[in-house]
Amino acid sequence: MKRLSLIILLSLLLTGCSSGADPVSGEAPEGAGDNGPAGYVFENGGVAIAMHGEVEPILQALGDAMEYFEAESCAFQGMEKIFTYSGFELHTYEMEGVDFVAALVFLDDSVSTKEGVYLFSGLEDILSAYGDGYTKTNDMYSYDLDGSRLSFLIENDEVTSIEYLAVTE
Amino acid sequence: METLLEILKELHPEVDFENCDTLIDDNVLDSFDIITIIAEISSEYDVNIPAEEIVPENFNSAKALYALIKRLSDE
Amino acid sequence: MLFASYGFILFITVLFVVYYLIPRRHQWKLLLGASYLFYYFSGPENLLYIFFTSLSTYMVAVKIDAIQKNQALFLAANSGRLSREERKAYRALVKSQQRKWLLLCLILNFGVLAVTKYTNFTIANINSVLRTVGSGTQLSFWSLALPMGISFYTFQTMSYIIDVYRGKHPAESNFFKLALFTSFFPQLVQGPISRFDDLSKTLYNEHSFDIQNVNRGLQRIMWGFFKKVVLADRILVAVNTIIRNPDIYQGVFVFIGMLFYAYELYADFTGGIDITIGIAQVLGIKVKENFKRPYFSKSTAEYWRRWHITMGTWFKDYLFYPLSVSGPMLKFSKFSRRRFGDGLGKRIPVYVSTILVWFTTGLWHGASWNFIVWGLLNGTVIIVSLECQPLYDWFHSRFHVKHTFGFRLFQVVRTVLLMSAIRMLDCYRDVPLTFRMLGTMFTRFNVSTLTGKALMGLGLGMADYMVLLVGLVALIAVSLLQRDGSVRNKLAVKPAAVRFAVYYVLIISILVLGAYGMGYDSSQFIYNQF
Amino acid sequence: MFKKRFLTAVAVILIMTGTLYLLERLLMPKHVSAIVEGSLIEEYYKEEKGHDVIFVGDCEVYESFSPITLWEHYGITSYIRGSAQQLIWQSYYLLEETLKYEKPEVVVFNVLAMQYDQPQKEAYNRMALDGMRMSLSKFKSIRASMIEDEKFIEYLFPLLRYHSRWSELTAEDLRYMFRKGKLFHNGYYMRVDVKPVETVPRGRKLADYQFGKNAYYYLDRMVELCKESDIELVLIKVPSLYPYWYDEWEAQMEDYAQRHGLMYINFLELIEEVGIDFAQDTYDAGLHLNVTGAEKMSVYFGKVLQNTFGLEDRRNEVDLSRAWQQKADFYYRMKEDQYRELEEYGYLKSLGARPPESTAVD
Repeated sequence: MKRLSLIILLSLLLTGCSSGADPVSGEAPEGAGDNGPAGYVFENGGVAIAMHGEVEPILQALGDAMEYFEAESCAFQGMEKIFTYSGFELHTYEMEGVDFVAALVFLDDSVSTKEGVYLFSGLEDILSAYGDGYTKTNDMYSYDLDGSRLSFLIENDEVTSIEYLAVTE
Repeated sequence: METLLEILKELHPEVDFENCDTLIDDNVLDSFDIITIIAEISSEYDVNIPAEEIVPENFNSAKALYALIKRLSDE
Repeated sequence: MLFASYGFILFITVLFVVYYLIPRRHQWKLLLGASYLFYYFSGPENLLYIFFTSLSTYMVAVKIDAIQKNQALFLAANSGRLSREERKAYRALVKSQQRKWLLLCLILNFGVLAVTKYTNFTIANINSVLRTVGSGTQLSFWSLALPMGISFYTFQTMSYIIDVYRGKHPAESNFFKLALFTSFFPQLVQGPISRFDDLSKTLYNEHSFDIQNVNRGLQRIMWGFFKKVVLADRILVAVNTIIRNPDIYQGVFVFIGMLFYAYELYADFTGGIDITIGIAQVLGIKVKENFKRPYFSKSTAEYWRRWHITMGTWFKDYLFYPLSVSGPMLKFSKFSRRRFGDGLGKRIPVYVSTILVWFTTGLWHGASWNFIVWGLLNGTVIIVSLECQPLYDWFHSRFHVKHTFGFRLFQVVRTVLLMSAIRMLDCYRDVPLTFRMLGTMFTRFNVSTLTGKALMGLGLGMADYMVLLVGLVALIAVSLLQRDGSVRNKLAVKPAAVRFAVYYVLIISILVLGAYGMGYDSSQFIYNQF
Repeated sequence: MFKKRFLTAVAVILIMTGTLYLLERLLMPKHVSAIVEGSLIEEYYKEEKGHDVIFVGDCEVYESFSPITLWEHYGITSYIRGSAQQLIWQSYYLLEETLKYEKPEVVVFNVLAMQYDQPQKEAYNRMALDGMRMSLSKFKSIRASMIEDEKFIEYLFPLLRYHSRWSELTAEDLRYMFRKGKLFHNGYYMRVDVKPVETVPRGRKLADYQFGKNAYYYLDRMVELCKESDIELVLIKVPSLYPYWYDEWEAQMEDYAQRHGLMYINFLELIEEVGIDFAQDTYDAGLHLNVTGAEKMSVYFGKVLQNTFGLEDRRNEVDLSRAWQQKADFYYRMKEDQYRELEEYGYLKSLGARPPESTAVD
């Protein structure tokens, strides 16, 4: 039973077999059927990085990391790995021996989100790119989409932190 | 009674309707047969058997069925 | 509250003990309280619905009964004075009064069922029509939760009111007794759909503690849990893997998924019914059987006389017969015979009723096109096999295999495969996908892809497959033993040590092998929402 | 007749419960190799009580202090009641339970756990809770710790939780069904391997640095409990470089300690004084200290404890000395064994460490 792949685990979170049928036939629910990345996706040099995506092919495409750090969590509950590339950090989590994208953190303004927000952009840039469907915790503006969260921290009217985060629930 | 037996015989020639009294209990007649019989009775006897009379007691034997027809046409 | 939960096990344990400790005349009241408590746990707002159904049905039934009694009094008082025609006219008048009340009750209760169950389905269909015609407007969905078991208790109480109207039995004069009939908790989750004249024989009686009865009830409960928790919930993982990933699992895997789902559905549904009937038996109450070894059926029609029996007879007694013998239908029958001749013309009206009934049956199973198509397919299969009867007769006149074991086995296997294939409509997201997937069984049936590794990839390990295999053998063995009488009767005459060993093995297997607890998907009974 | 029936009933019940008990023992994870951290909590009950110092907290405490060193240098007896990612309420209830067995002079709590305001992970809950004996404290701790889908009854009867391990049983499960050898040194988990610090990621910016209400609630209760029992409470933050310890967190702890008149030591600021060398004293690149690091920490902290709270040197107590001599023997034996294993394989295979080459970046 332990050998479930992540995809299956995630799909198990959906409804039971019998009620799995969509109320209206003939209309596929959004995103069903294609396995393209869901949620907010970061792109760098033609490599798309989606939250909860498998890390291996991404690393292959990105090439060697500038820095690498790993943190074995207490009592072997999975290895957290951090790969540092020019402009961003890629964090991973481990499940059943496979690494998946846990987070992506911007390090400087050489990179931007797909929607064009950089570090040191203003709040209005965020709002015009992502709308007002955010949740606000202190000065952190977060947008949730399909298992991913994109957060911006505003300090002194400037974006000082941009993070993509894989949300589990 | 003769007409009724004819109707029944036509459906299941192999059954001895004069003597069998477990037509329903032994699954000799299924629901399709019953509907067909009722339709036939309706045209032959001009008696409409309502749904509430479709119970095993009325359909287990040709005799019972005939009694039902008589009762309904008397009412 | 689900059957396979710690809370439920605690609930029935406490109930069993209290039930036999209190004065016997209060036992049925305790059951009513327990049933409402059970229902409360499933969502307090649901109580309102079931109370409404109980109350409206109770009042209308009493009213219909009163009209009936008045008629009898009137006729008795005027016995000499009325002519036969006058009596007939009076009876018709009374009947029409009663019918008005009956219709009111049916409309109210089926109305609640329709609104809670089918509103969003209707809205979704209207929306897709609006989209097709290019309209920008879209209706928004209602956030209306479907009360647990509403399909079951509505059908059960409506059979009661119709039977009162038909004069099959008098109305229940005690509201609380009718409330218990409506809400009797073991059958609230997934049936069986009982009839009042049948269930009331034991439901309200005083039951003294009968060790034999309690023992057999407990055995049945445990057998049910074994089927459900050890087998059904285990194989569910593999079923889900296959049906949730139609891009990956095609061809031979659809076939595997179909067989696994047939296994799952059988173990889950019959297991649940075993628990229901077992609980009732411990309480001294007799609930009608709902299954009779359905996978041994030789035809679709027979299958539906042996699978979910109480639902089938409900549709037969309260929809198929009334529809078929209704005035318009009989007229149509006459017309049809004139038009199409005595052979086909006779059958066409029956087929029309059949299709209508199966459409309704599909709709009752769930508010989706999947189920409607499923129902229609069942009806079609039955009609086609009737139309092919001459072909069969010809075949059997040529080849004398009808009574050979091989031919019967062929019939059984054919029926099970056919029913299982149609059942896949439960699983896949929509109707086209289901047919596409079933199609791949013929276009991409590549047995070489069915490797051990692929089977392990479905989410089950070697040990799980072993359990399922042993379970399958046990299921077949019990079914074969059942053919000549109850397995528990046979067990009862065995020495105490043997009986204890059976208990022991069942309890330990459920506890250790059961697919429950953290790490397992807590799956609901498949029939829960129907 | 009646007597016979009664006896049968008793026999049936006994056989049933007996089987279930055996099955439970068999199916529960043994935590004797690889994830040994799961055995930390239960070892306490076998110990002689009467410790001077009790440590409570997460991995940062059971990897950073060696009670043997504290004894050998200062004659201080101590025990560490810590487990992997032990949450603050788990620490609180463990302390509450410990105080039923003994009354130490000083209790030390590592404040990293303040970052978690809510239950986190079932695996850690299990490691922290399964080892506890049944008690009111345990029940309260379970209730505070359960995440969604966890069931209280599955803690009362762990068979209900672990039953599915039947297909994964190993010889180890049979061998350690009833008895396990000692794995730890008064709650200290020894690691002799070394993996130097190369880089340490900087802390990601957080939206909110304020520790949660729940975490503070249990910290308040811990302060209260110690005050009632007339025990000195010391707050510490051990010198682990990751997870990142934010300045904003430090400020809150300093402020809290000051308001409650508690001693608070942030060892991250004392790395040089203690003499920690992150090229030598950690086994996982700065997350946890290894044995050399823990010994340095103990030498430093023992002095602080002695000077501040005047803990007596108990090395002249004969019985106690004899008992601790045995502990020390076990300690050095294990140290030797681990060094030998390290020599042989290049990594601590028996403790589930990964071979060094597999962790390299490609």
